[in-house]
Parts: sequence; C-alpha cells; structure tokens
Amino acid sequence: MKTLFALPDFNWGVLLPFLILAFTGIFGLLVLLVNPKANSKVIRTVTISGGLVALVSQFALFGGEYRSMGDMVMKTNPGMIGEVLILISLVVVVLISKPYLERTASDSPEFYPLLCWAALGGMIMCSSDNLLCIFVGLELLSISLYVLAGLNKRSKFSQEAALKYFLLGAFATGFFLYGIAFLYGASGNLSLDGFSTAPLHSGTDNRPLFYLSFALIMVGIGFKCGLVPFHQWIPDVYSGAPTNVVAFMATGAKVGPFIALYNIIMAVPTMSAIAVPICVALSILSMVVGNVMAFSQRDVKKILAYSSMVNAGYMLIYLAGLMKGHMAGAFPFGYFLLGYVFATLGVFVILAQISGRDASPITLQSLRGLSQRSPGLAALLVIFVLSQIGIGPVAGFVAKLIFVNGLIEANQSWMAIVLLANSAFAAFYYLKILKAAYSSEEEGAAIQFENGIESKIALAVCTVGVVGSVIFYSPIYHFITAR
Amino acid sequence: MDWLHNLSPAIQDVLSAIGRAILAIIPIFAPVPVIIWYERRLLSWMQDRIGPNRTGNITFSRTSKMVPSFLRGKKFKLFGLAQSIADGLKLFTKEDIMPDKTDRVLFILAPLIALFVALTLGCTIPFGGDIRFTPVADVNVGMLVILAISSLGAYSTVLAGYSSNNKYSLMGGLRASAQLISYELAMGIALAAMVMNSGSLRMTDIVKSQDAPLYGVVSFIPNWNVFTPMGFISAIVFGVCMIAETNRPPFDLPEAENELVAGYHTEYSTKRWGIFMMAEYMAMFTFSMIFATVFLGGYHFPIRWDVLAPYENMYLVGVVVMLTKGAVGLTVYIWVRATFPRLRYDQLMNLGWKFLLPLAVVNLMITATWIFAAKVYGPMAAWMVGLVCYGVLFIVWAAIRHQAKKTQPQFQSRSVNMVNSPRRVLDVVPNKEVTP
Amino acid sequence: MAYIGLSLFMFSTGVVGVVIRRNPIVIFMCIELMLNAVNLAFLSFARYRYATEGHSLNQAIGGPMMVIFVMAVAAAEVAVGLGIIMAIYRLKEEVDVDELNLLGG
Amino acid sequence: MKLTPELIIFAMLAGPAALAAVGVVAFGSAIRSALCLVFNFFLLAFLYFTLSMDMPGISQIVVYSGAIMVLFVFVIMLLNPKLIEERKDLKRPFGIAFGVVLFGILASQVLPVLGFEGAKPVVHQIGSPNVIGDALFSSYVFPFEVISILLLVGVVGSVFLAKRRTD
Repeated sequence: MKTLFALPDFNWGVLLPFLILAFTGIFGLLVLLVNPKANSKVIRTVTISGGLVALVSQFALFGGEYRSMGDMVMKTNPGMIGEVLILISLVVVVLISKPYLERTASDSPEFYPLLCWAALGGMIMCSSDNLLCIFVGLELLSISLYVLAGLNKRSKFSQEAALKYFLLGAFATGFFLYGIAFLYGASGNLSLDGFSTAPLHSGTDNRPLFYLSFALIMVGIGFKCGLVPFHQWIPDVYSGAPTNVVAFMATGAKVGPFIALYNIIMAVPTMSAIAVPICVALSILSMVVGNVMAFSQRDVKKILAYSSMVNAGYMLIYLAGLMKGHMAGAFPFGYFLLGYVFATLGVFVILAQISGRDASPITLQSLRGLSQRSPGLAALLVIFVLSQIGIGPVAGFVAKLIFVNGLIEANQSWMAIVLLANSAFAAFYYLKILKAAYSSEEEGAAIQFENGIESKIALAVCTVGVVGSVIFYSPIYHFITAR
Repeated sequence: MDWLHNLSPAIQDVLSAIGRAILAIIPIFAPVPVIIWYERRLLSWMQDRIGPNRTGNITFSRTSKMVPSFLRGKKFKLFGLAQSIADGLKLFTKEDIMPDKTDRVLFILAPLIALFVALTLGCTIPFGGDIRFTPVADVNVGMLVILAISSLGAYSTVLAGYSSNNKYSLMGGLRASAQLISYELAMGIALAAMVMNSGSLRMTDIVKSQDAPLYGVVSFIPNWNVFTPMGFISAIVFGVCMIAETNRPPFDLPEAENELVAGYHTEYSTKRWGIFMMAEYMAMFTFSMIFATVFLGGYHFPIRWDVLAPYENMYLVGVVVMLTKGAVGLTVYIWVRATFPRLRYDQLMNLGWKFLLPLAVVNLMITATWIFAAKVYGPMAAWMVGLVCYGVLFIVWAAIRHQAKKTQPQFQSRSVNMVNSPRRVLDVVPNKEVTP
Repeated sequence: MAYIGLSLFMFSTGVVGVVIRRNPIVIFMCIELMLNAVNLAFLSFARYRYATEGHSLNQAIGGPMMVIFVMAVAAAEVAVGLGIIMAIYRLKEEVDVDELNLLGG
Repeated sequence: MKLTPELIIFAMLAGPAALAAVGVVAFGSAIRSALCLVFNFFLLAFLYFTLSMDMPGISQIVVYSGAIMVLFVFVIMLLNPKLIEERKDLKRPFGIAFGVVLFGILASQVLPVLGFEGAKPVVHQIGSPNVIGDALFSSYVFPFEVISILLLVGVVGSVFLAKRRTD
C-alpha cells in the first residue's frame, strides 16, 4: 500500500486522553442532534464517564516521558499532573453543575460539550512546548470559556462577565501572538527551544528580539494566569459568571496556563538576566496587590479571585527561584497546583450549593449561618480554607513547605520570606470567610442550600484530594517521579 | 514594437498585465447589452409574448438628400438589440437623485464595489489556450481568488442597504448578507471537491485535467468534471449557489419587489442603479464562465477529435467555445428565472444549510475517499468504493427523510420567527384533513 | 524591514483603539487589527529571514503555518465574540464598555 | 536607500493600509471603522502577495475580508447601535500616549536589530498552496485537528449565544 502523506509518528497511547475528551464532546452533541428534547442527563453521564476514562488513560502514562507527532505533543511531569488535575476538576464541575444550573434555570445541554473541549484545550497547553500548539490549546480553552461565562443568558451579570472576559482575553491573545512572532523572527522556531538557543544566534544580535518576545509572551500568559498588572478581568468575571463555570475557571482552566508558564520559564535559563527581574516583580506585585484588594472585599467570589492572583504570585516567585538556583522543579510545582486546585474546587463546590436562585454575586453576608444549618459543610469549608491559608495537615501547607524549603536550599531565602509574609497576611481575609460561616444567621435570611448525592461525591473528591495528598505524600511522590 | 522590448522587464510585465486586464474586461463588459436583450427576448418567448423587438430598426428615407443613395429606402432590422443601449443612455442622462440623510460616501461606494467585484471576478478564468493573453493572472491559487472576490460582493448590497436610510433597503441588505454567507460555504466546498479532483487550485490546470479521455476509456469524449459522479453533484450544488450568489430569481430575496419594494437598491436611481444592474449581469456571465471552466472543460471542444485539437489552443477559437458555454449558462439562468417561483426566506435558509451544505460536505468526503482508493488500489476499486459510498448515503438519506416525514406534522399554516422580531406565539395548526 | 515597521504601527494602533474606544464592536475590530499585525510580522519574518538560502524548509514554513492557524482561530473567536455582543445587546439597549459596572470592577 | 520598484509598491500599499488602520480607531461610526478595516485587510493581502505569499494572502481576503468582516458589518447593521459619543476625557490622551510609548519601545528594540535587510532570493516556496498543504497534513496535523474542534466550539458557542430561548 502506498502512502499519500508523510505522516509524523503517531503514538496513539499518548494521544488517547485527548481523543477521548474530544469525542466525548462530539458524542454529547450527537445525542443532542438525535434527540433535541433530551434533557441533559444523558449528556452529563456521557461527559462524566468520558472524563473518567480519559483520567484512567492519563494515569497509565505516568512515569515516562513521551513525544508524539513530531515535537507537537510532549508529556513530561508537571504537565501530566496538570492534565490529571484538569480532568478531575472537569468531573467535579460536571457533578455539581446539575443542581446549580437547574436552580438558576440556565440548564443548557451545550454546557457539557463546551466544558469538555475547554478541558481539552487546557490539556493541550499542558503537553506541548511548541508555541503553536500552546496557542491553539489556549484559544480552545479561552473560547469555550467565553461562551461558558455567558451561560446564563438572562443574567446581566453573566453576560457582562462574558463580554469583559472576551474582550480582555482576545486583547491578551494579541500580545501573546506578537511575542510568538518575535520569537519566530529571532530563532526561526516556533518551539520554546527557540529561547534556549538564544545566544547561539548571536551572529546578528537578536537578543532584543528575544527579550521583547519573552516580555510579550509574559503579558499574554500573565493575562490568562491573572498576574497583577494584567489582572483586571479576574474579579469581575469571577463575580459575574455562573458559579459552576467559575469553579472550572479558577481550577482546571488555570492549570493549563500555569503549566505553560512553567514550560516557558524552564525554557529561558539563558535569558535569566532579564527574565528573573520580570518574574520577581510580577510575582511580588501579584501577591501584594491581590492581598490588599482582597482585604476590603465583601464578595466571596471576588475574594477567591484575588486569592487566585496571590497563588499565581507564589508559583511565579518559585519559578523565579528555580531560574536562579538549582532545585527540583517539576514535582513541587505540580504538588502546589494540586493543593491549590483541590482547595479552590472545594470552596467553589460549597459556594455552588449555597448560591441563590438569581445568579447574583455571593456576598459574605450570605454565608452567615452556614455552621448552624449544616455543620458538616462548614467543617469542610474550614478544611479547604485552611489549605488555602496553609495551616494544618492539608495539601496547601505541605505545598508551601516544599516551596519554602526549595527556595531556601537554592539560597533565595528572601523570596521565601516574601512568600511567607504574604501568606500570613492572606490568612486575615480567609478567616473572614470562616468568621462569616460561623456567625449566627440574620433574621429572615435563612441560608438556602441543597445537598444532593452529586455534590456529596464532589465534596468527597475534594476532601480526599486536600487531605489524602498529605497522607499519601510519599506514595504519590514515588508514583509520579519514579519508574 | 522595438521600443517595447527596450523597456525594463518590470515595466514590460506591468504593461503586459495591463494589456491582459483590458483584454479580459472587454469580454465581460461588452456583452452586457446583449445579455440583457437576450434575457428579455428569451423570457418573453418562454412566457409567450414578444418582448423588445423594435428598437434599432431603421428605415432610411426614400427621398431625403441627406442619406447616401445606396441606403435610400433600405430597412435594417436589429431585432430590438438597441433597446438595452437606449435604456442605458436614458439611465445615464437622467437627473441624479440622492435622498436626504443618506450616508453619502457609502451610498456612492456601494455600486462601485459591485462593479469592482463583477469585473475582477473573472481575472483567473482562462478564456483560451493562449497563455500570453489569458487569463489575466494565472496564479496558483486561482480558485480561491474566485471565492475571495465573490465573497466581497456582499459588501455592495449590505452597504447599499445600510446607507440608504430606508427600512426596506436595510432589510434587503441584511437578507443579502445572510444569503451570501450561507451559500458561499456550500459553493466553496463544492469547488473544493473539484480542486481535489484536479489536484490544483490553478485554473489552467483544472482545465487541462479535463482534457483526458472520459473515465480513461472513452477516447472521443473529454473527461469533463460534470461527467464524473462527484463532479455532477458538485455541479448541481455550485449551480444553485451561483444563482443565489448573484441574487437572481428564484433567490432574489434581497430585492423581492412584493416584499421589500426593491430591496437594497430601493433608493437608487440613474447611473448608480444602472451600475448595479450592469454588475449583476456581468456577475451572471462570469459565474457562467466559471461554471464552464470548472465543470464543462473550459475552452475545450465537447468532442475530442484529433482534427480539432490544433485549434483548441488558438486564442479566438477558445474564446468562441468559451463564450458559447457561457451563453448556455446564461440560458439556464434565464430558464430558471422563468420557471421557479421565489423561495420563502426560511426555505432559502433550509436549502442552503440543510441540503446543499451537507450534500457538498458528503460529496467532498466521498471525493477524498475516491481519490485515496484510486491512488492506492487503482481506478476500478475507486469506482466501486465511490459508488458504494454514494449508494449507502442515498439509502441513509432516504431513511432519514422517510422517518422525518412520518414524525413531522403537516401544517396548514405556519409562521417564521425572524431574528429580533417581536416575540410571537407559534400558531401552528396541524392539519388533520391533509392525508397522503 | 519596512514590513515590520508597518506591523508595529498597526499593532500600536490596535492597542490604542482598544484603550480609547467604548463601543465593544469597535474594540473587537481593533483586536482584529492587532492579530493582522501579528500575521504581517510572521510572514515578513518568514520571507526575509527564513525562506532564503541557509535555512531549512521546516523553519521557513512556521510563519505561514502560524498565519493560517491565527486566521482559523480568529474566525472562531469572531463567531463567539459577536455572539456574546449580540446577547448582551439583547439585555441592554446600549453598551458602553466604560459603563459596564454592574460587577463593580 | 535605493528607490526600487518593490519599495514603491510597498509604499503604495502600506501608506493607505496605515491610514486605514488609523481610520479604524479614529472614525466615530462603527460601520466606517469596519470599512476601514476591510480596506486595510484587503491591502494587507496585497502586501502578502508582494512577499510572495500567495496562499496566506488569498486566505486573508477569503477569511478576513470575505467572512469575518461581513459578519461584523452584519452584526453592526443588525444591532444598529446608536452612536456612543466618544467623550473627551482623560482616557483619550492617555491611551494615545500609551500607544505612542508602546510603539516607541517596540520600534526602538526591533528596528535597529533588523535594519533594512534587502530581499534575498527565495529558495523555499513557502507561499504556495502545495507546500502549505503538505505541512498541514504532515508535521502540523495535530494542531490542525485541534483547530477543527476549535471551529466546532465556535459554531456551537455562537449558536448557543445567539439563539433565543424558546420558553
């Protein structure tokens, strides 16, 4: 048999999670096509099972490094942890979506395929160091999320959030692309390796081009990660978009850009003269501004938005340390993401359960009385918030410990001190959430929440993630890094 | 012509390009009066009436001294050919009216865009075998140029509708843009199948690829694309789409006179209206030419006689063959206009999105399979695979249609929900009496 | 390279447009302008630096490839973006980006 | 710098393109801005042709001028937005200053590096549809497939957002 095209080497096993996720979405649409009156139950089931199967096939890949499709797909360590996290948050978000969407009367079956494809975009971002692929994955993620942010078509909040998210996101894409253009111009290469060959090309001095391209790419990625000078969209979008979508936005959708950020930083050691100051400045700004802004907020989702900025700052400062000193990067970074994702997801699961019928922002006021109505839920909230703060036997604490340890080992103690100081400061506004939850409820404002089996499973997953990742720290470590 | 050869090569290129451009515009521009006359005569013949047959008939005076002696008393019949020229003169000498409160710049710009599109649409069509004169630009993306230019045509109608400051015009413009966008997709995909068939986007290559013996066996008939199964389906899709792209009946929704006065050109008069009209006829003619090029073998004779072969590459013979094929296309245009009633808006959209687009896509996929099979297993296998594919798809389609007919209620009346119309309750009354 | 100069100019113009205009549709058009500046940069880099002697086809093809992908992405983005703009216009009669302050940001 | 035919053609195309880009920002009415943008994209396509990039150039016309901008014009007409008067507040001078500074920074970094490199002869015909098609189906097949999903997202998303709820 003659071959018509010189196809690159396929490694179907590596591509399997992508394929499963893509076809899950398409299958959901087909269900809709065959029976337009179908309620979303079938599609939801399909999506959950698709996510779980993809998760299993992803777990099977752990322990090795794979490349497929030339250099387009690359599975290395923090990326694979990221993919798992994305899939878990996909499944959890789908679990909590049904009651929430029904309550806010915006139960559209298109939600599930779009969520699937958003997760697919994030996974593609995690597993490539070709900027073309990262760009395509980023856009797949973002465009799906633009639609999802406007999921509730009757809520002005939701539509406004969608518009803001969309305009600023597209704006950031422009910067990101311009950065890629200069990188291509300087190195003739769309791969991130282009950065690491920067000084080699010094026949004509291309270094300004490299610096510029790094700066522009950081602007683009910074927008998506929510680093501070580019953070304006985050609080508004978090506060306005439907809570279940925000739950994905804050967790699964953040993982992809963070891993891409990690890959970019890992690719630029030769440029650390300019990269380190930029990163340190951005991260300190993110932490300080995020903390200060969060302090005066009354909207819970906005507090979480600012806290996500602070977390981005932690990760970036670790990466800056990574550039300067020699220390293990992949596992600590992955573990921090794990702690962040599970804790945030848990808080959002609780918020989705108590958010009201009218899809308006959730204020601290509306949390009051949670402990009286449902002590269990309040206790779980404590666990998740503690993990965010970084106290106690929870993932957040261990992750921060590893970070601080790594920074000190790399002789970057001042970075560790900045990190610790900020997380101490952050504890205040997290405690405000807890205080609201444990204060007595106001007259006539009984908190409404429901507690279906799906939400229970989702909460269990998050709790296991937050607590279990501490208990089984060393098995996880060996599973991921060994083999 | 020595001075020409002494110029620098760049300027020579520019000059030859300008020469070719003029040569290419004339065959599109010149026939417009004839086309209009032809349409009116043919239409009246089909409707059993006479049509313009007088204008231009000259009977010279028997007695006047002004007339040369050999002409005195002679009659010349032009069969009404001068009618369209007279109309044109009238249009271009009337008082120019521009309504108040129009967007003046856009109002003037709109007909010019229409003219631009109509004139440049044909720039990659080879009118004859002689590559010195034609096509104007033998670029390697010829087919895409056609798609690109034809997609620009939407602006003229849209801008005309917008700038007129008239509700009817606006509706016409909106309809036009929606219609053009919808049909462009199917058109592009239909052409894509033919591009795959020929293996090139270059128009001259597409023409050349149709010069082989039919199916590789029948030596005296050329292998025109329309004779192959996928080409036949593409030709149907493209034919419908090209009528819709030129806003001709039965797809003349943007200018439906009983709904929208005259649609996007309600406020236009005199020369601007004349330009719109000319552009429409030129576009018709060019699309017929494109159809001839892609599906009917371009400038080649319909029969491959060895005696004829040397003449095919001559410029004039090629042009004559091509123009004849174009005239056939025009005839079909007019025939369709005389035959079919105008579609309703929802019918138009359903035809475009639910019939033509899936058909074109399926055809594209089967073409790909066909080519793959032909390359890997040889032509016989390709025929079998292709025909089986078509057969299976036809059965599937018939089954779906059967199922849909069973479940779909038949309506006595129905109302269509337009975009942004005031919310209405669907008053659908299932008709019990109508039983098949 | 005058092409890059033009590309820079278009990019900056687009940024200015995004910053100073209020109509979301116009802002979106300015973003498209930025994307086209990117495309121009890619193509001129590919033509002037990598389509020439001493570079592999693999290097040279990156620019046009990226342009094709940017176009496809832009098409999808426009479809979704205009959908969002239509949806918000349904809820509110007039949209001024500066007055979108329900969310207090 | 010698005045070559290439440079003249470039100036003829780039000047109006730059003006049109300014027009997009400067015009008050959305439809004028859109037309300026169409004009700009059209000229850009010709600039691509001068770079001997036939395929990207023609796709530029098909995709941007022919599809995307028609969609823009369609939406502008459909919504027929009242002119939002552009108030003269602090935002305008600040924005323009920001743009000028951005342009200055980028240009001062980039242009000296590049200089005015002359056009070297082309050895790779990267603008031709054959080469682009080959690349799309060989080394770039993965992102190509992802793009198909992305376009599907575009279709589903826009239909979802634009359709009216039936209840």
